[in-house]
Amino acid sequence: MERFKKLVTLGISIAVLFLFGACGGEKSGVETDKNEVNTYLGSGIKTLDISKATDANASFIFTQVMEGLTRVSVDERGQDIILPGLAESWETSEDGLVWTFYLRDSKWWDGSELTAEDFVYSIKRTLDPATASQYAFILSPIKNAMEYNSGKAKADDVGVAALDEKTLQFTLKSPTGYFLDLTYYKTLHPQRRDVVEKYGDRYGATMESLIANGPFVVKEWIPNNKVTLVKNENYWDKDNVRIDQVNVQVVQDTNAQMNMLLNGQLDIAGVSKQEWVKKFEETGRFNVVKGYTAGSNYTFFNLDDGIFKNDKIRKAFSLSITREDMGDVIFKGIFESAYGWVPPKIQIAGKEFRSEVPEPLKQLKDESPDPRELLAEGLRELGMDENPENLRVSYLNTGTNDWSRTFFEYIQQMWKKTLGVEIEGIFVEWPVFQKMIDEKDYQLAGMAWIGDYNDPSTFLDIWKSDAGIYNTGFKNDRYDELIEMAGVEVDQEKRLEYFREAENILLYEESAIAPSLYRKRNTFISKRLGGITIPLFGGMDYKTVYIVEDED
Amino acid sequence: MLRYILKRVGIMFLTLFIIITMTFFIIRAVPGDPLSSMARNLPEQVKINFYAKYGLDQPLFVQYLKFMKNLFMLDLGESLVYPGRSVAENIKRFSPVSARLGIQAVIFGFTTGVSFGILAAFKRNKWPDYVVMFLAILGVSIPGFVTASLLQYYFTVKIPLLPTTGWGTTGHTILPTIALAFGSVAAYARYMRANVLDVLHQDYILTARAKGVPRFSLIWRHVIRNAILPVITILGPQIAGIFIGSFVIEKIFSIPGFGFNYVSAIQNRDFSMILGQTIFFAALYITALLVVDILYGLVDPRIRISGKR
Amino acid sequence: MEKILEVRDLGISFHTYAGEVEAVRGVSFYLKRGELLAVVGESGCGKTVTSKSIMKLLPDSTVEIKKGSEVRFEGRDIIKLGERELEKVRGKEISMIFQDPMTSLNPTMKIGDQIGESLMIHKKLSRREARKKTLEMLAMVNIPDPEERIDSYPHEFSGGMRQRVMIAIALSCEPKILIADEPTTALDVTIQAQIMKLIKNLQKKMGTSVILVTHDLGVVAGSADRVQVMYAGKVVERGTTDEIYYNPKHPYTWALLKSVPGAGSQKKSELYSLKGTPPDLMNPPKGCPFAARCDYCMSVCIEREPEETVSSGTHGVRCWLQHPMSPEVKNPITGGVR
Amino acid sequence: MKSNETDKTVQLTPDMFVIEGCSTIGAEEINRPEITYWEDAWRRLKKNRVAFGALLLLIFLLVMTATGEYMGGYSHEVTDSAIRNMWPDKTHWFGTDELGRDLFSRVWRGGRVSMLMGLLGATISTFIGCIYGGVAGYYGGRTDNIMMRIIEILTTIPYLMVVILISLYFGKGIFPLILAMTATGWCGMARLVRGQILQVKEQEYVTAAIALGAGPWRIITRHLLTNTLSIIIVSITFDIPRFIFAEAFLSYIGLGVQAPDTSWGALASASQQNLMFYPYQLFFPALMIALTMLSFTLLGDGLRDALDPKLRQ
Repeated sequence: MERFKKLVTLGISIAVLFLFGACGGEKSGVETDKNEVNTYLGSGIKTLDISKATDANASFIFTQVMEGLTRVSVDERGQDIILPGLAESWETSEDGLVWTFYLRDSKWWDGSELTAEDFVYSIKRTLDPATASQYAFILSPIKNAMEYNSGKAKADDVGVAALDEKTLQFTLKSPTGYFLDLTYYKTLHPQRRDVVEKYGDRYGATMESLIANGPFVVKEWIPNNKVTLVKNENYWDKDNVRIDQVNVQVVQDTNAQMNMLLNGQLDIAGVSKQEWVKKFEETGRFNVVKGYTAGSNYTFFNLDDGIFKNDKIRKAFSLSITREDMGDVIFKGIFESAYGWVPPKIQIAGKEFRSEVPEPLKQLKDESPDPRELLAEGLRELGMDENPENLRVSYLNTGTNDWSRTFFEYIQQMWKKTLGVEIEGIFVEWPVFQKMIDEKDYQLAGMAWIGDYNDPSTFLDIWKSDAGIYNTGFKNDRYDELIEMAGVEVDQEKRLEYFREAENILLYEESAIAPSLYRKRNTFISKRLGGITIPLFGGMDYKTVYIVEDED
Repeated sequence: MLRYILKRVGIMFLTLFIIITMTFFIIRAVPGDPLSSMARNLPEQVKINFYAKYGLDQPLFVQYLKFMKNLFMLDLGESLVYPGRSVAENIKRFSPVSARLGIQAVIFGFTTGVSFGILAAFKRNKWPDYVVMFLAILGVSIPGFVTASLLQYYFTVKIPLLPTTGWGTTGHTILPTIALAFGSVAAYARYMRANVLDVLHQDYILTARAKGVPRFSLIWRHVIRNAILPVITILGPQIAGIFIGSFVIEKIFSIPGFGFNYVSAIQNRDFSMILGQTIFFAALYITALLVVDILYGLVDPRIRISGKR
Repeated sequence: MEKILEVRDLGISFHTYAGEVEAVRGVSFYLKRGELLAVVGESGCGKTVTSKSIMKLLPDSTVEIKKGSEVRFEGRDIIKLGERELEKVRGKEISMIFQDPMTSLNPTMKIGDQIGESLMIHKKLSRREARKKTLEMLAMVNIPDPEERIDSYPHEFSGGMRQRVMIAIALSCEPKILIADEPTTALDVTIQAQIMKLIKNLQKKMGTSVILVTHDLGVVAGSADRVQVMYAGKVVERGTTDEIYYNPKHPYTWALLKSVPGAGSQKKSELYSLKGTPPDLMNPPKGCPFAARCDYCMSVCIEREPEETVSSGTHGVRCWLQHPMSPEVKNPITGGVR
Repeated sequence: MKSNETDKTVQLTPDMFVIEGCSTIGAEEINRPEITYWEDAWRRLKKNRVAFGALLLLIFLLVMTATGEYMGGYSHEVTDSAIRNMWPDKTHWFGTDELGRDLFSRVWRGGRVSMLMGLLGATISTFIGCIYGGVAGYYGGRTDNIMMRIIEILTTIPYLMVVILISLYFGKGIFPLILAMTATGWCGMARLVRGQILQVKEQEYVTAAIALGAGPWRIITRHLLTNTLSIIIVSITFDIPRFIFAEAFLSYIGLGVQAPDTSWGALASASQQNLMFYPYQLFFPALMIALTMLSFTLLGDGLRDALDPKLRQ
């Protein structure tokens, strides 16, 4: 037995040594003296092919390694501003249909000259049906773009042309108020024909096939693991790029992100939990940047449902959402109550939409302070039992994690308390959710919408009856008309008015959807970093970031 | 023996064929397609172009034949969600990561588990037995994510010894290995304990003792060899499971492995990726089981392997 | 002949969920160099427990060896030996063959390795030497084609062959004592005789002392030098084979002899069958344990346990019938009186 | 010795030496009463204090899952934003969760589903696994080959897809839940049992039983399975927590418990993001799972000892 005991002990110690001993001499990446920034992505990048990229992770990389006609930044008031990028200047025709961009002299990373043709090629490639780009629709304001994408027009018909090496001209289908906001968007970045053709379908999928023209270049890309970016010496504005390297790790788990921010392996992270916020604040090592993310959480109704076809019932459900409490309990006090649909910071006519247009639901709330009464009225109109306790409705949830369950349990209790209604939860996987929405196999459903570009239309267009995005059964002729008018109107003030009315119809008159919260973020940034800008769209830009010298 | 193996390999291909066919039609019967991963509904034209590009607009059976034809030429196709990445390339990239982690975890789990089990059996109803049982219960009642999170917090934040997440150095593998093995140590230990107790009651152990076989050799040559068989049964699927990785552990430690990839392929409805990975996994799994069956014969000569059986 | 083994006042109890079972209650006997001692009795009489205790093979967890028990082998008390020392006795000095050859061999080891194992342990032979010796042993126990069978696994052998292997294992190190616990019980009759003959031959050849444990007096007849009959954890009669066969004195011995065809009872058609079952050793009777089944039971038998009456130097009986006060009884075997 | 004997002889009287034949005290009567296999097993189980304690613990857990919910005086579903994430105290014995619900009542409420699923899942998968593995191992050859290949097919087809199909075709409720849980859950047990059967079926008593004309069913259930009991029991004890967690996973795709109802698995996984700050939210459900498993492990060990013919004395 003695020998046996020894053997077991030996075995265990070998195992432990094997596990712990092997790690000597390796550093865990906590390096604070270098001119580098450590950041993360929440998941792997799907592709870095500009035409095919769809995910936010790719957008983040493009922000650092690419540059479009313009670059987005943030002004002193925290509003997004558009700065010249590759385009030194631009002009618009009277009717707002023709946009001409004058490019500065700039080079690709490999030293070759960047020309207007690179933009034309990129756009036409995205629109080519054979590319099957999922974001082709972003280019729909360009004349004949959608026609080419659906095979009804030829590539040459598309309203984009290189007038000369350095002059790029767009012809639009209709005056598009937000067109300039698309010019920094990833789908309007230039592409190199020779590189794309060399790699074919594998362009953007491997490190070798990448080509950059922005502040940084990709030095290393290990899919689902990490991306290393280094300063691009051929970038036209390289003198203003102050860091040498950005280390981007893929960190999927939120707790892991927090741990890494705490132990210094990350310099920056979004923090959405009050407990962590407190912990980070206590360390005194971080600056906090709070901001909106151009998104709203909402509940939507199936307007063809026997109960929710009644607008009073919809209003009752919408008004009885305890938005402040929900923001506090479910979203840790970070998200903000939404009584409107278009979130703050979205701009139109150089102004913030939300500060110009009061939130429609606030008015509704003032007029109908008792949602229970509204519900009873609605039920009476439908000839149903007025007692809300006899009403059972179902709520369709997506998401296969604990959070969606907690969220549902909250709103279930919320409506039980505020309206006295029983809510039954249905949980499905996202693709099944989509299917059930398409088939109108639901009563209530919960979602979030994140805008694509800085214009109210990115929020309001989707409820046009033929938009085909979400099948709610909402159809209002005036609403459709307003959206169409806003789409072709050049005068931004008028567009603002159209959108004001449209939002009023959507929320005040019809209550087709019930927004609950505006999404916000809470970013903790190490005090060693300066010059951080987090615009509403486009994501964090490391071009302007620098390492703060030790001042103490 | 050779005939037996050849026959089993033949059957293996038949089994694989059935698995592929069933998987192909099951994933198509489930709602959703690769565009679902977009988390938003896309305009109709985008969908049409996408389906046309990947042949998803064709009748299902035609797609099936096309897939089988390509498969026959050893072409697993291209990912539908990660444009430009071939399925084979993805497997080649991610499975070694999961494999390394898995092999470490199985070696660690198996050796410690089996040692613990033997220890518990010989010290039955004494404190080592209780400690092993306590660990076993802990290992199974505490979900993997808890072990992983705690290890991560204590060894990367409290005592910053190791990198928190990522992959690349040996240091990166230590915590995930322990977290991954934690539950299986318990299983191995409990099975081994039960078997050892069974074997200890066998007459041939008495014979061996009567021969004056020293304790150590008794345990090693007579007890363990006879007791380890059922543990090999659970080892087989575990070895195959190595390559498929663990979703939870890979997520918490952000390991670019097969497990996370497999689950996200399913969630994204990346048809070709699901199929490719299923084929890869199934082939490994079946091979592992074949190896286990052969191992059985080696460990226990009573179970003869022959072509006839 | 000197006494190679001496067991004194051996008491063994099993502790079970139900309580303490006194399996062996004060057994004393000896074994001389080169002799064959047969221990006879029904199952459950304690004979197997006794034989296992000689090598201290009983499980520690449930078995208690009573204080005062002694198993003296060449002067040493085996009961007091530690596991390390025991390992040097087992297989080398004393070895054992078990009842069931089907389960007594390790199924996952080649039989050659199982034989060679003891040689390598005790004789410190190299692998090659052990193999050579193993082949000799296989030949000695009459296994055909030893060269071929040495690499076989137990399941490839018949019962008789396996028992031969067991014997080869037991005798490989030329032990001083061989304990054969019902070595033939699980085998069919023709094989039984062969195995017994083999044991006997090898005993003569190697000069080994043998303790043959059996329930079958028939097996004993031709081979044993001395016999001791056990009942309910006690030795009820002991003597030379001739004494037991031709002058048995205990009613239990009579019953055993009457139930053996060809031995004791003259008429084969009248095989005797003993009624009832042995007493519950969890609660042993205070009198003679056989009283309840004894045709000659007297009230003293129930009240008090008989002491051993030694009639010649070798013949001892525990029975009240031997008491001067008891009535005279006709010996059903010899026809004699008392 | 000698003196002792003389001493005794003195008290002996001739009347004690009269042959009475087979004793008045019947031989049969002295013997222990005949006990059946199951009675004996039960008797020995009762004698085994640890196992009996485990049985009591299990009964306690069962009683608490039935009644514990009402003992603290709080509902398992009512949220209260004012008392979120409270550590255990006098009013909320297990603390509260992130919606301010009383964890004491939630833990016991959750125990209902978890206990049911753990037991039912383990029972069903053990039942199917034993029969399937038993048949495959017993018949061997082609039957075994085909049956094992079926298992391979079942275990390699993407499970999530199968579960989604089940939820689409059978909706929600107890039946689809059990179906989804056991669809592949029994395969491990079947493989384990088959491996054991292969090992024991070569033994002589099986041959003997076949020779005596026992049918395959009887041989598998009486001879083969009883001899693999210890492994089966260990496997069951591992199956129970496995199914408890499987239920939690299935509830994400709408199959498990319906909100606001809960289960131990769901409670445990909901606590993940709060682990660093409110470890008690994990502690209590995990403790219950551990206690359940502990009681089954100890009971299993006791049962094994009680049922194992080899240990029967």
